Amino acid sequence: MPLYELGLGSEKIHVIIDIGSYHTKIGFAGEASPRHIIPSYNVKRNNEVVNICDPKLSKSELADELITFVHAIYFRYLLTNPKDRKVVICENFLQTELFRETLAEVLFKQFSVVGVMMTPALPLSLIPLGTPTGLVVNVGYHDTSVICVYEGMIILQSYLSVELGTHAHLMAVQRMISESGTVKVGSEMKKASELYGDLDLSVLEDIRARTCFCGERPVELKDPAFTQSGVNTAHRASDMSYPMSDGYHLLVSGKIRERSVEVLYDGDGEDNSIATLVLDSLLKCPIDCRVELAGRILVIGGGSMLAGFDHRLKQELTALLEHPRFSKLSAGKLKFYKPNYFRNTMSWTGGAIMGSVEHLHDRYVSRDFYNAKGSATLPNWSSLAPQPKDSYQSTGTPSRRSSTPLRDFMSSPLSSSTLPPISNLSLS
Amino acid sequence: MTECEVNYTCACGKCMPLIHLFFCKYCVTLRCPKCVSHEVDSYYCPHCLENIPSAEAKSMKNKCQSCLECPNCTNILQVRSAQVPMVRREAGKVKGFGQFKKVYYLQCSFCFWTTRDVNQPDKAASNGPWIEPQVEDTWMIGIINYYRHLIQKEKVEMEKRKRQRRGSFLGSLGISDKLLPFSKLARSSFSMNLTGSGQFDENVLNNFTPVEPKEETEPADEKYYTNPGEPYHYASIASRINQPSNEVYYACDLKPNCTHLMVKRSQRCRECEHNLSKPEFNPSSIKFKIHQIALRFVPRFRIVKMASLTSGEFSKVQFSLTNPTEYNLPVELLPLPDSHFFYSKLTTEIQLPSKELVLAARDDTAQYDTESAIQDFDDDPEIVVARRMNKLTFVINVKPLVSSGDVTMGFQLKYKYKAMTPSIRPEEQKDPEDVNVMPCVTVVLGSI
Amino acid sequence: MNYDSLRIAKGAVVCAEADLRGDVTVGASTIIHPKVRIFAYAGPIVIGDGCLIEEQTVIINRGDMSDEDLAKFMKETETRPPQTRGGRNAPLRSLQVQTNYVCGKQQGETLHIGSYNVFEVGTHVESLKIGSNNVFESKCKLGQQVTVGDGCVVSVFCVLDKEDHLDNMTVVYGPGNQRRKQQDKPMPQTQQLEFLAKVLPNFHNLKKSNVSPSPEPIGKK
Amino acid sequence: MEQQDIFYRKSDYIETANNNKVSRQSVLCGSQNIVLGGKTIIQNECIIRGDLANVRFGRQCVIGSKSVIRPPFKKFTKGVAFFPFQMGDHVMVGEGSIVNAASIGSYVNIGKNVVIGRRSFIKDCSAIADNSVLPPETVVPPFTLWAGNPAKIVAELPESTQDIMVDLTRGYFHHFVGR
Repeated sequence: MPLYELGLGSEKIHVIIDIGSYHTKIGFAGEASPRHIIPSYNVKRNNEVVNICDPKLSKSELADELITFVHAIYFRYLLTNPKDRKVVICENFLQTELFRETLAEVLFKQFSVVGVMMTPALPLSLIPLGTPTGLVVNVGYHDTSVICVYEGMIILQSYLSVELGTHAHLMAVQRMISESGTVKVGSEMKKASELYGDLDLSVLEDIRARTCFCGERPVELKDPAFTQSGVNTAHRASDMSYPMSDGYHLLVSGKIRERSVEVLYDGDGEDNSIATLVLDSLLKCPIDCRVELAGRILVIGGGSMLAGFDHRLKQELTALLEHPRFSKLSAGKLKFYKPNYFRNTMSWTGGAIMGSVEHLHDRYVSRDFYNAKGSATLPNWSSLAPQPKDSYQSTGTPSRRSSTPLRDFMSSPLSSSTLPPISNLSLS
Repeated sequence: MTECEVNYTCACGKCMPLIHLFFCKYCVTLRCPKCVSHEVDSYYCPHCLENIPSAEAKSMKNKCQSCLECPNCTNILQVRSAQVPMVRREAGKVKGFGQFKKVYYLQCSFCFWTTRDVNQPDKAASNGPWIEPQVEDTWMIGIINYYRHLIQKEKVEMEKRKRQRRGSFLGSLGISDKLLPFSKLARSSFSMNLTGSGQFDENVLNNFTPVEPKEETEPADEKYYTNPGEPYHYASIASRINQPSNEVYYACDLKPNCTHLMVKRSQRCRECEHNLSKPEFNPSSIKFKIHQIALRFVPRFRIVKMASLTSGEFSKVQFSLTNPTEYNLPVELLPLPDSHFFYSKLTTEIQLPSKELVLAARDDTAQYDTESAIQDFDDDPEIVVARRMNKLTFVINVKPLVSSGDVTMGFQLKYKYKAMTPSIRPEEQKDPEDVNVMPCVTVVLGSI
Repeated sequence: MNYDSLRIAKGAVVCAEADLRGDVTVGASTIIHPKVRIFAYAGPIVIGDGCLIEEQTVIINRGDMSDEDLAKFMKETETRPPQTRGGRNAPLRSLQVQTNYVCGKQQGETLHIGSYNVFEVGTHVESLKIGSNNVFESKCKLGQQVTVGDGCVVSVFCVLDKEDHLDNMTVVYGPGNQRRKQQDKPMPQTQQLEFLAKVLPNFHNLKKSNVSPSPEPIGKK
Repeated sequence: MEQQDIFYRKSDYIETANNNKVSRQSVLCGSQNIVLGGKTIIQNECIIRGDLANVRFGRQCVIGSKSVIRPPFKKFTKGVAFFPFQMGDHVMVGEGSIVNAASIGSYVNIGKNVVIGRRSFIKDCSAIADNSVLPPETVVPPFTLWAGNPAKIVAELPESTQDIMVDLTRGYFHHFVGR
């Protein structure tokens, strides 16, 4: 266990938690992969399922759910005392203030952790690659989001997200099965829609995981970015027969297998697909760094774990670059990173690397500081206003900065055509 | 239809059934699992029920080394033996079969997955080894080292620049941007006097090569198009995420998992830091060294028999109180204080017994005696319905004030607890002191 | 009731408390535990050698019997008169419950069960064709239109009631009736069969085997 | 809510000297090999296979109707045998459950329609939820609740489990009234 001994001294290894909207990854700093990937929900005694990221939860409900959830993380999965360890939270960009405040409160008050570092998950995924620059595309369960990081700086206005992800893909599979799916009943074929109606999400997920992949870009499409016609029919994959729980076999056609994922490229009806998202994000970046960013694309997230996903995205981007909408974008050659860890845990691994670098003490909010100052101590990542170094030396905690919601930043884009010098980056 | 439930109010304000609560002798109050602090007490394997020392548990990543789980359904794998003929080979060619030898493989007794399914070779010994030792991740070690030096270097540089010109706050940019490697500027070599902790090795930074992006991307394998096989040839999402260090697409790449350990927990009161519950070390033991569960300190209030409730009318509902202590316990029932959060949710008017009720002492031997001495408690027959051992059944008149919805009631129990004042010197041990305990009880009597 | 059509081969052990009706043939060294119900209602039932049929199992050749009738029939044959004589079993004939459904009157298709199958406690089998070396775990249910090959396992609680065929070596398991192919045949339970053939006669009255001369039950006191 | 009275016909049950109540509709094979600890209730149509190996129940157990208790089969290096089966005190077994375990500890709550696989070990103070399937040779550690098919640990039981089970089985026996 050389990692455990590497200069950490008497300090306990930090706990790294990456809370996703569907799965949460948990583990210890310094390890390459999380110990556990667990669903981000609690199952109550009456079998009710409560997603901890559900924005409808009130503060007290959320606190209650988080206590249960974090308790399970420590005592069921990581099997460690929360008390004397620091925690790194890889957080979602769009996480509400309520969520992060409640989470901090639960961690400090309920579990008495010594320190918490909250850091955005997407840029973290570049860390395991060792690169300071990259365009991160995260295909999550509900949304796909993109952000650019240039020479270690997050280009905030490049953050974009669209409601296309695994869930949209599952719905497309469902739609295609109801439209044309057939079931082999003895020697006859029956319509799937008549037999089953809407399939269970867990069944759809299994069908997706076991049969679907990402086919090559259909060649005959003239204007692929803005087809509203639905799913392209051309396919060459062969059919698969999926056994249903009742013994019948659902015929998962080659079209479903190869083309259901088209929904991510067809867009959400407002000309947004994950491919346009990437290019739009590039457009929002200063022109000098576009070439470098386009040459450093990293696709992460559980939704991208389909065979051929990168390849297809690249084909799509290449085709889109011809489109007038992106004619101004001088992107240069598109290059993709081949992740050295699993795509769904890249951010976690980045967090684990950061958690094991001991020189970052000043990045954690300490328990004592939190107890003294309350939730106002939580640094808001989106407010990049610099502050005097002296303000966080003895307490080891950065003081509060103006907490401006992320959306405000996005509506007032940084209007500089060149990259601002690092020392002058002040957004307030 | 709402189910009937009786909840006690914990000191922290949460309402819970009595069975989940603890009682702190020192604070003389109820504590719930959400307001006590939990601690890991000991590690054990849930399958072989071996106690695992904490250092070993940590170094083995909380896995049992002897018990293995099926990657397909997470059930325990069993060792199976088989007789296979030994193959005689001469010059690489099979020259017939020799004696039978015993070989071992693993099988799941639930889904019948075997290590043979994934072409893991049979083993000559029943104890494996079934798990290949994990290869050290050299990239991870290298990159952590790289960041360590990089960040150190940045700090040094920042200090340097701070001295040069005030108002440069490189280090305070956001939270994460600091974590990312900084400008190329930072990589240009410069020399500086290094002091103490501020040491970094320029070579580490220069020798590090990050992953490079590639122009070519891999299309989906041709196999997916033409010869996809059966769905069960692919691993399910559940088995993929079950092995975060080895996520696989194909079922044939699955490997047995080591069983994850479990912990025994002890609970501690946050206020006085005394232990409320501490289990024995032995994983199969159900005994506790400290076991202050509320059931053993607080009279348990239960619904015995419901009456049909009508809005605006009094009905007699039977309840019981059980005495957990070994002495006769007088108990008073008081109305719920209006400061209690449940007060606004009450939907009934209740007539609590005006006299205090005396609960008979608990006597564990009583159930073996056929005839125990019947004590006379001078009960009011209007209120007390029955007595059996340490349980008293009595009546409360309940009048629902709503015509539909949940019927709720609440009250406050009041009884005396003989508190032991802890003393360092035993000769100074004082007599038990009576302390009033007044837990609030909230009851849902179903709905009308 | 037609008991003459019950054929039990030499070496089979059929507890008297099992309820076998109609044209039933039991192969050699098959063990039938008490409280098993085998009803050849719509046609004969042929059970191969070395099968192990545990208590509460129902094997029925149901023909066109409706679901309601079947449920009624099951209900009627479920209970039995109370035990008599201090736990010893009551005489054979008095155990049978009279029902409105008479077995063995129709000449329907034959229900074939191969050899060395194991039917664990509480299985319900209507399937007309079952191969050999299969294991049917507790409380699983095989409908009439299911045929089973060799070396299959149907796990606890699995219900196969649609038209279906289990290829050789199929495993059906879990709440979603998931399927896998296994590589090795389930082990034949020969040792258990031998052990039971020795032990059961000490505690139970047996139905006499009648196909070849009745052997002296091993170890009978 | 406290246990409500459950009535049974006195003629349907045999009451033994140490207060066991055994339904006449149950099948106790090899009854000479079955030991009941006292105040144990065995309900209608249970099958208990004392003919295969010794079966021993502790005090104040409740075996629900139609359940089957059978000692598990085991192959040894020399020959084969059925394992003697033991059950501790204060155990509830729900209706229609099949118990093939090697041993069941004390203060165990087994739900309805549960199948417990061969040679499982169920330790003290544990519980199996209704309709669960415990695969063969499972070990159920104390203070765990298992559910599902295959059954997995879904929750931990409170520290007061022992007291709850004692209360539950005593209450059940007290309210199991013959008329």
